[in-house]
Amino acid sequence: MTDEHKMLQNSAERYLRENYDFAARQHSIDRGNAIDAEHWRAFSDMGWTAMTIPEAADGFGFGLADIAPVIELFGYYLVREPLLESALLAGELIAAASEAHQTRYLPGIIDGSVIATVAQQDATPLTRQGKASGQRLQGDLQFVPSGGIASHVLAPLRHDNQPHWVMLDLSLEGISRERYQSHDGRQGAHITIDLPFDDRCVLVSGIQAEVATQALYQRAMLIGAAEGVGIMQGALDLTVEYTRQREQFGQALASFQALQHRMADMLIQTELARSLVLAACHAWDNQADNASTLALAAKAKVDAAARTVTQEAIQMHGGIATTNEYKVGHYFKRMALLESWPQHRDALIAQLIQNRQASITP
Amino acid sequence: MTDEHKMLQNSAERYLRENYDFAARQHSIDRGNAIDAEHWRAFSDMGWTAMTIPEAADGFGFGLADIAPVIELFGYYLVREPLLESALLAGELIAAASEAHQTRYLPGIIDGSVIATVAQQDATPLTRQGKASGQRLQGDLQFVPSGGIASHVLAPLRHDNQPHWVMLDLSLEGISRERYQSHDGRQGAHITIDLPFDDRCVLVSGIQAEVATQALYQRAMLIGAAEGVGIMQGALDLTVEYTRQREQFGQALASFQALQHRMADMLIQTELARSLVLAACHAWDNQADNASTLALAAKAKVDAAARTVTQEAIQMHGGIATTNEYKVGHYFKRMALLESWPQHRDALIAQLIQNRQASITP
Amino acid sequence: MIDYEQFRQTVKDFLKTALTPELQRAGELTTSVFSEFNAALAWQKKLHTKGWIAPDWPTEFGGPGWDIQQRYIFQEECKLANAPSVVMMGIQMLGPMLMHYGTEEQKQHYLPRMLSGEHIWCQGYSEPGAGSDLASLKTSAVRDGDDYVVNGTKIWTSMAHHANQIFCLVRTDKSVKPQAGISFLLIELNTPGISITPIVGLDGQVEQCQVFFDAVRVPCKNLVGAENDGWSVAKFLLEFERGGHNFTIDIKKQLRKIFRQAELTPWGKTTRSVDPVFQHRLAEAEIDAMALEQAELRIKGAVEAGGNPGALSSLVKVVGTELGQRLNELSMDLVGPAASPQCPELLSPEYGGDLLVPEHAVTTMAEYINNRAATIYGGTAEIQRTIIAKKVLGL
Amino acid sequence: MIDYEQFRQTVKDFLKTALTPELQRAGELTTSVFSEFNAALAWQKKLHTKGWIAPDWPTEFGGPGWDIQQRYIFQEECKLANAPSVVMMGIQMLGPMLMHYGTEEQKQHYLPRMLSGEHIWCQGYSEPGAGSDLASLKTSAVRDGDDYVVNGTKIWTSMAHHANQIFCLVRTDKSVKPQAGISFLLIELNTPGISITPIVGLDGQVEQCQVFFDAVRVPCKNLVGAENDGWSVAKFLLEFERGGHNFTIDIKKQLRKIFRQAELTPWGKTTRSVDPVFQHRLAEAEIDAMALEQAELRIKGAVEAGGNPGALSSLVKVVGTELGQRLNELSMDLVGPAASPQCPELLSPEYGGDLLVPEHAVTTMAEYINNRAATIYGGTAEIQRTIIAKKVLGL
Repeated sequence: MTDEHKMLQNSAERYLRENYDFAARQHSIDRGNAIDAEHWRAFSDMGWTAMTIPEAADGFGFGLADIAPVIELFGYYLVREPLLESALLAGELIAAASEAHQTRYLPGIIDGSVIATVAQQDATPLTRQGKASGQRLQGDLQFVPSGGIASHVLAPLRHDNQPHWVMLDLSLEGISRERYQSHDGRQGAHITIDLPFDDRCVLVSGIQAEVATQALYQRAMLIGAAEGVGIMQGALDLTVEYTRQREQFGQALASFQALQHRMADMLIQTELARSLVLAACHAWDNQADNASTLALAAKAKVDAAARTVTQEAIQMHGGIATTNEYKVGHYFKRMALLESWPQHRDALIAQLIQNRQASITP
Repeated sequence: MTDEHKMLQNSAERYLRENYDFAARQHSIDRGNAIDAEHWRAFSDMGWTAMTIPEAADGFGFGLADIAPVIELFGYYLVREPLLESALLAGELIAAASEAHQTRYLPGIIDGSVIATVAQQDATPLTRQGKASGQRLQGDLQFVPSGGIASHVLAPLRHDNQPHWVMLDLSLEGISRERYQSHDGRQGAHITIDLPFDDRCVLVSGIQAEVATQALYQRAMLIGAAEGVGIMQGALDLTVEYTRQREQFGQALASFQALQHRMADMLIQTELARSLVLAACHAWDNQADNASTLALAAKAKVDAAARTVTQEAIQMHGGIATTNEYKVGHYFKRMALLESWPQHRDALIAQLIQNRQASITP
Repeated sequence: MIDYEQFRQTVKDFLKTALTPELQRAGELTTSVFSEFNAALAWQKKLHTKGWIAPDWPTEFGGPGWDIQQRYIFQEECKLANAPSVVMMGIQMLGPMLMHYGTEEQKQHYLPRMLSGEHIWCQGYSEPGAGSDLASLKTSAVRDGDDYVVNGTKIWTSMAHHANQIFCLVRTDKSVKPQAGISFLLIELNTPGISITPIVGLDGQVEQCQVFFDAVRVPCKNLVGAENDGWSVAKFLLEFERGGHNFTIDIKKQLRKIFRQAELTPWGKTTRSVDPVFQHRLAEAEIDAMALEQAELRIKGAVEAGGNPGALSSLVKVVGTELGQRLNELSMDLVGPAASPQCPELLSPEYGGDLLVPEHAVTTMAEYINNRAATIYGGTAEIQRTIIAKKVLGL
Repeated sequence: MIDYEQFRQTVKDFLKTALTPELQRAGELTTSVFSEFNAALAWQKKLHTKGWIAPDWPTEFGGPGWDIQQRYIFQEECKLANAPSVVMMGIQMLGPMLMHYGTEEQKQHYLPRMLSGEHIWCQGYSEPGAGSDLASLKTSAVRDGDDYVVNGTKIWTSMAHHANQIFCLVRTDKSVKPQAGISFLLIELNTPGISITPIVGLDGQVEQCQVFFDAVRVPCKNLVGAENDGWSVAKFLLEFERGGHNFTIDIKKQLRKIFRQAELTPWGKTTRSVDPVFQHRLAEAEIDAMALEQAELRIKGAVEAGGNPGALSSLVKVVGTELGQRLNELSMDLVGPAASPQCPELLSPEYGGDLLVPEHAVTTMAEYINNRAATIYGGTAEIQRTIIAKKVLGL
C-alpha cells in the first residue's frame, strides 16, 4: 500500500468518524431522505468517486486491493449512499466502453451528478421489440439496489441472441419506478422500461458484454465482501465496547468466559475473511488465474461469517440490540441484504466447485 | 414401560456397573480375546439374548421401545460382545423365517451358542454359480462387524433376479475369514465364501426378502441409535465428573463458564437424541406410518450429535483423553465406527428427503 | 376416553366459520409473537364467546376443561389455520399466578376481565440495566397509607401501548438481599404519573415500550402474595413462561412455509425444492424439529404425571428458539433480494395494493429480524444454558 | 532477487533422488505429527548432509540462509512429496531458544548435535495436574554443589522413548509467585534416576511418554538463562511453537487426499466426487483453507517486516487445527466401514502384505483419532481463544 492509498484511507476514516454520525443517519432516513446530499457532495469533493476510475478519465486508477480498507469503512460506518455501486461498479463497466460513453458518463460519476446503479444478476434482460424503424426498449428490473435514488441504471439487454449492456437515464419518459424503503436504510425500486430504442444507450455488446457481465458481478462480489468485512469489524467493536461497560450479576459482561470465547471467534472470523478478501482483490487487480475462484470464495466466506458475527453481536447485546435506535442491529440488517447480492452463497459455492472440477486435470 | 421392562433395565444396569469394568475390558482386549466368555454367558443367563425373540420361540417378545434403555446401557458401558447384532438384529430376521429355521437357530441365539452377525448394507450379494446339480455359493463379505467372533453370518444372496437372505455357519468348509482387530475393541472379518449350495441356508426369498432387508437395516439404525445415546450419556457423565474434580489455574474446570455452556449443549443434544430414538422405537414397534422416517431421522440425529458430543468430551478432558487407558476416547472410537453402520448419515438424509417428497401430495 | 380426532374436527369446524379471511390474513402477516392488535382483540372476543380463550385454565375459572392433548390440538389447528395470536400476558402468565397467589377478591375482579379482553395486560419485569438479572431491579414502591407510591421505569414491556394494565416487580425493601426485598404489584396503566414511550424495533414497528412511573399511587390491595415475597411469585411465572410454549407447532408451520417457498424459488433449471444442497440443510433442521417435538412430548408427559418441567423447560426453550432462527435463515436463503423492502403497509391486514414482492416472501425478512429476540427474552439462551449446567449437570 | 521457481525446482530435484520409496512410504503412512522414527532419523541425516535440516536457522549456526518464501516452498515440496517428518523438538524449538538464551558453550555443544541427529530432544513441560496451566508445575530442582538434584515427573513428552535428551521446566524456588521460581534445564536422558513409561495412545501406538526423575543430578552448567527465569524462556518457546507451523501446507495435502478419496468412494450410481451435498461441505472447508492460507501469509509478512506474530499465532493455531479436524471428518465420511481395522502393521513402512482396506483408507481412522490432540497440545483451543480475548480484544 502506497502513501497515496494510506492517505485516502486516513482521510476517509476521519471524515466518516467525525461526520457520519449514526443518529444523524437514522434521522435522515426517518425524514425520508434517500441519501444525505451533504455526504454525497463531500464524497465527491474528497475524490472518493474517482478512486477506481482510470487516470485517463481523470480518476485515480486505484486497484480494489489499494482501497479495500476504504470499502471496509463504508461497511463499518453503515454508509448508505450508493457510492460503491455507482463509482466502483457501474463506473468500471462504463470505463470498459467506448471513449464516447466514458466522456458522456464518467465526469458525472466523478462529480456526483450521475448516480448509477446496476440490475440484479438474475434480472431478466430487457428486449427490443417492434419494427427496425420504431423499435422499443422494454422490460422490468426488479429490486434494483438504490434504484430509488439513482439517476441511471445499468441493465442487460438481450437482442439478436446477443448480450448487451445499456445505460439508461431514469428521468427519460417511458421509465417509471416503484420506489420502496429498504431494510438497510436505502431506497430501492422496481423499474419499468418502455421507451423508443436509442442505440446510444448501448455500452457494450457481444463478447465484450459477456466479459463485462462476468467482470461486473465478480467485482460486485469483491466490493460486497469488503463492505461485509467492515460490517463484521463494526459489529465486533460495538460488542466488545458494550460488554465491557455493561454489568450483569455484578460483573462486566466481558468478564464472562463463554462470551469471551465467542467474541474471540468473531475476531477470528473477521480476520480470516479480511485476509481472503484482500487476497481476492489483489488477484482481481492482477488478473490472476485464480481471481474468479478467490472472488467467489471471498464473498461466500463473508456471507457465512458475517451472518454469524452480526447475529452473535445482537445476542451478546441483548434487548437493546433489537431496537431501531441502536446501531448494532443495522449491521445485521445490511448484511442480511448484502448476502444475496449479487447472488446467494449457495450459487457461489456451486460455481466454485465447477471451477475446481474444471481445473483438476485427470 | 411395564415393571417387567423396568426390572430388566435395573438388572442390566446393576450387572454392567458391577461387572463390566472398563480396565478389565481393556485387559481382555490386550490379551487378544475377541469377547469375554464370562460376560457372554452371563448375558444369556440373565435372558438378555431373549429380550426381543418372540414368546412363541421362548423369548420375551419385548419391543425395541421397551428395551431402548437397556440398549443405551450397552453404549454406556462400551459392551463389545455382539449381543445386539446377534439377538436383536439377526434374531429378528430369523424369527421372520420359517418355523424350521426358527427352531434351528433361535435356541442357540438364546443360549449363546450361536453368535450371529449381519453383512454390511452395501455388501455385494452372494451368488449361486454352476449347474443346477452342483451349484456353488460364492462371494466376499467385507468388514463384517464382529465377523471375527461370530459363529454365523446373515448375508444377502442374489439369484434368478430375486433377493434372498442366507444364514451361514462360519465353521463350514469353504468359508474362510481374515480377522482383524477393530478400533472399537471388537474383532471384525472379511469373509470369503465358496462352498456347495445347500438350500437349507435360505431363510427368506423374494418379496419376503425385500421386506426383511428393509426391516433389518432400519432395525440396525434404531439399535445403533440407541447405543449411540448411551455413548453420549457416558461421554457426558465422564466429562462432568472429570471437570468437577480437575483444577486449572486454581479453579475446577467445571467452574469455567465456557465449558459449562458446552456441557449444557452436550446434555441438550443427548436428550434430544434420546427423545427421538425412543419415539422411533415406539413407531417401529407399532408399525406406524412414519416408522421409516423416524428410524432414519433418529440414526442421522445420533450420528451427528454423538460425533460432536464425543469430540467435545475429549477436548474438555485434554491430554488424558488421548490415551488408550482412559475411557472417554473409546466412546469416540466406537461412535466413529457406529456412524457408518448400517449406512452413512448422508445416505440416511437422502432417503429421508425422498420419503418426505413422496409423502407430500401436490 | 376422549376422541381426539373428533375433537380436532370440532376445532376445525369452529375455525372454518369463526376465522374470517381478515383474521386469517392477520395471522399470515404475523412476523413476531404478536399479531396486529385489533385483529388479536377481535379474535380474543370470538374465542371468549366460544369459551375457548383460556385452554390452560381450570373450568372453575372459565377454562374449557381440556386435557394436554386437546390443548395441543387446539393450538396446532389455530396455528395451521393462521389464526392471529391473542395477547397472552394476562391469560397465560398472570392468570395462573393469580389463581395460585391472588386473594379471592383479586381473582374475582381480574380473571373474568382478562378473559373478556376488557383488561389487556403487560409485564413489567425488566429495567434498563437489569435485563436477565432481575434481582438488581430498582423501581421502588414505598408504603404511604393504603397506597404504595411507585417510582422508576420498566423496559421491554411488550404491548404496553395497547394495554391498560401492568403487573410489576417492584422493590419494597432496600435493606435486605436483592431477591428478598421485591414485591409483585398490579397497576392500572391510566393511573396518574405513568407515561409510556414506544420503542421502535429493528423492523421499524412498535411492540415494546418503556414505562415510566413518577410517584404513581397504587392501592395496597393490588399487592399479590406477601410483601417482599415477589421473587417467588416471579419465579413461578418465569417457569410458566419457559414451559408454556409448544415450539413444535410454530416450527411445523415454519417448515411448511419453507417447503412452499422452496417450490417457488427458481434454481438453475429447476427450483430449490429439488436442490440437494438446500434440501439436505432443510432435512437436518427437520430432524431437529422431530427431536424437539418428541422432547416436548416427554415434558408434557412429565407434567401430566404431576411433575414440574423444571430445567427441561430450559432445554426446550434453547432448542425451540434456536431452531426457529435456523428456519428463518433457510427462508432468507430462498427469498433473496425480495427481502429488501421494508414497507409496513404490506404487513397490514387491511392493505389491498400491489405486494412489491412475491406473496410468500412478504413476512420473511421481518420474521428473520424479529425472531432474533426469541433467544433474548424470557431468559436469554445463555441464562438457559447456565440453568442447565447448574441445575441438571450440577456444575 | 531470488528466483523462487528455480528454487522450487532445485528442491524437487533433490527430493526426487534423496527421497527413497521407503521414506516416501513412511511419509504416506504418517498419521500424526510424527513419522515412524527410523525413517524420520534416516531422513534427518540426508537433510543434514545436504545442509537443509534447519531451514529457519541463521547460516552462522548451520541454516541454509533461505528467506521465508523459500522455507515455505521447501516445506511444501517435502510435504507434497510425502517426505517423513523429522523429530523437530530440538531444531524447531530448543535451537532458536539456545541461540537467544544459551551460553557460548551450550551453543557449541548442542546445536551441531541437534542438526546431525546425534541428539534427539524431547520437551518436558507438562506435568500430571499441570497441562495448559504450566505455572503450577511441581518438578523440583535443588542446588547441591555444582549440580541440581531433580525430582518429579513430566508427562506428554512426545518421543521420549526415542530421545536421548530432554529440556525441562523445573521449580527452583517455591517461596515466590508460581511463575517466578521456574528454571530451564537441559538433561541427558541416560542420567541415573530417570525412567520412562510409554503412554499408549488412542490409536494403539506410542508417541507420548511419562518421564520420572528420582534424585537426578544435573550439572549446573545445563541451566539455560538465569536461575528462576525459566518462565520467560518458556514463553519465548511457546510463541515459537504456535507461530512456527504452516498449517496450510498440511491442509492442502489433506484436501488433495480427500479429492482422491471422493473419486474412489461409490455413491449411488456415481461417486462422492460428484455428490453435490458432499462437495458443498468440502467446498466450505476449501474456502476456509484459502482464508487460512491468506491469514498465514499476512502473518509471515508481518514477521518478515520484523514484527512478532503475537496473538495472531493463536488465531492461526485455532483455525489451522480445527480445520484439519474438519477435514479428518470429511475423510471419515468417505471411508465408511474401512475405518474399522486397527492393525498397526498396516501402518508400518516395511509391511508388504494385504492391505485389508483400500489403500486410500489405510491412515484415515488413525489420523482422525490422533488429530484430536491438535487442539489440545501447544496450548488448547480454549487457551488460544482466551489469549485472543485478552490480548487482542482487551476483554
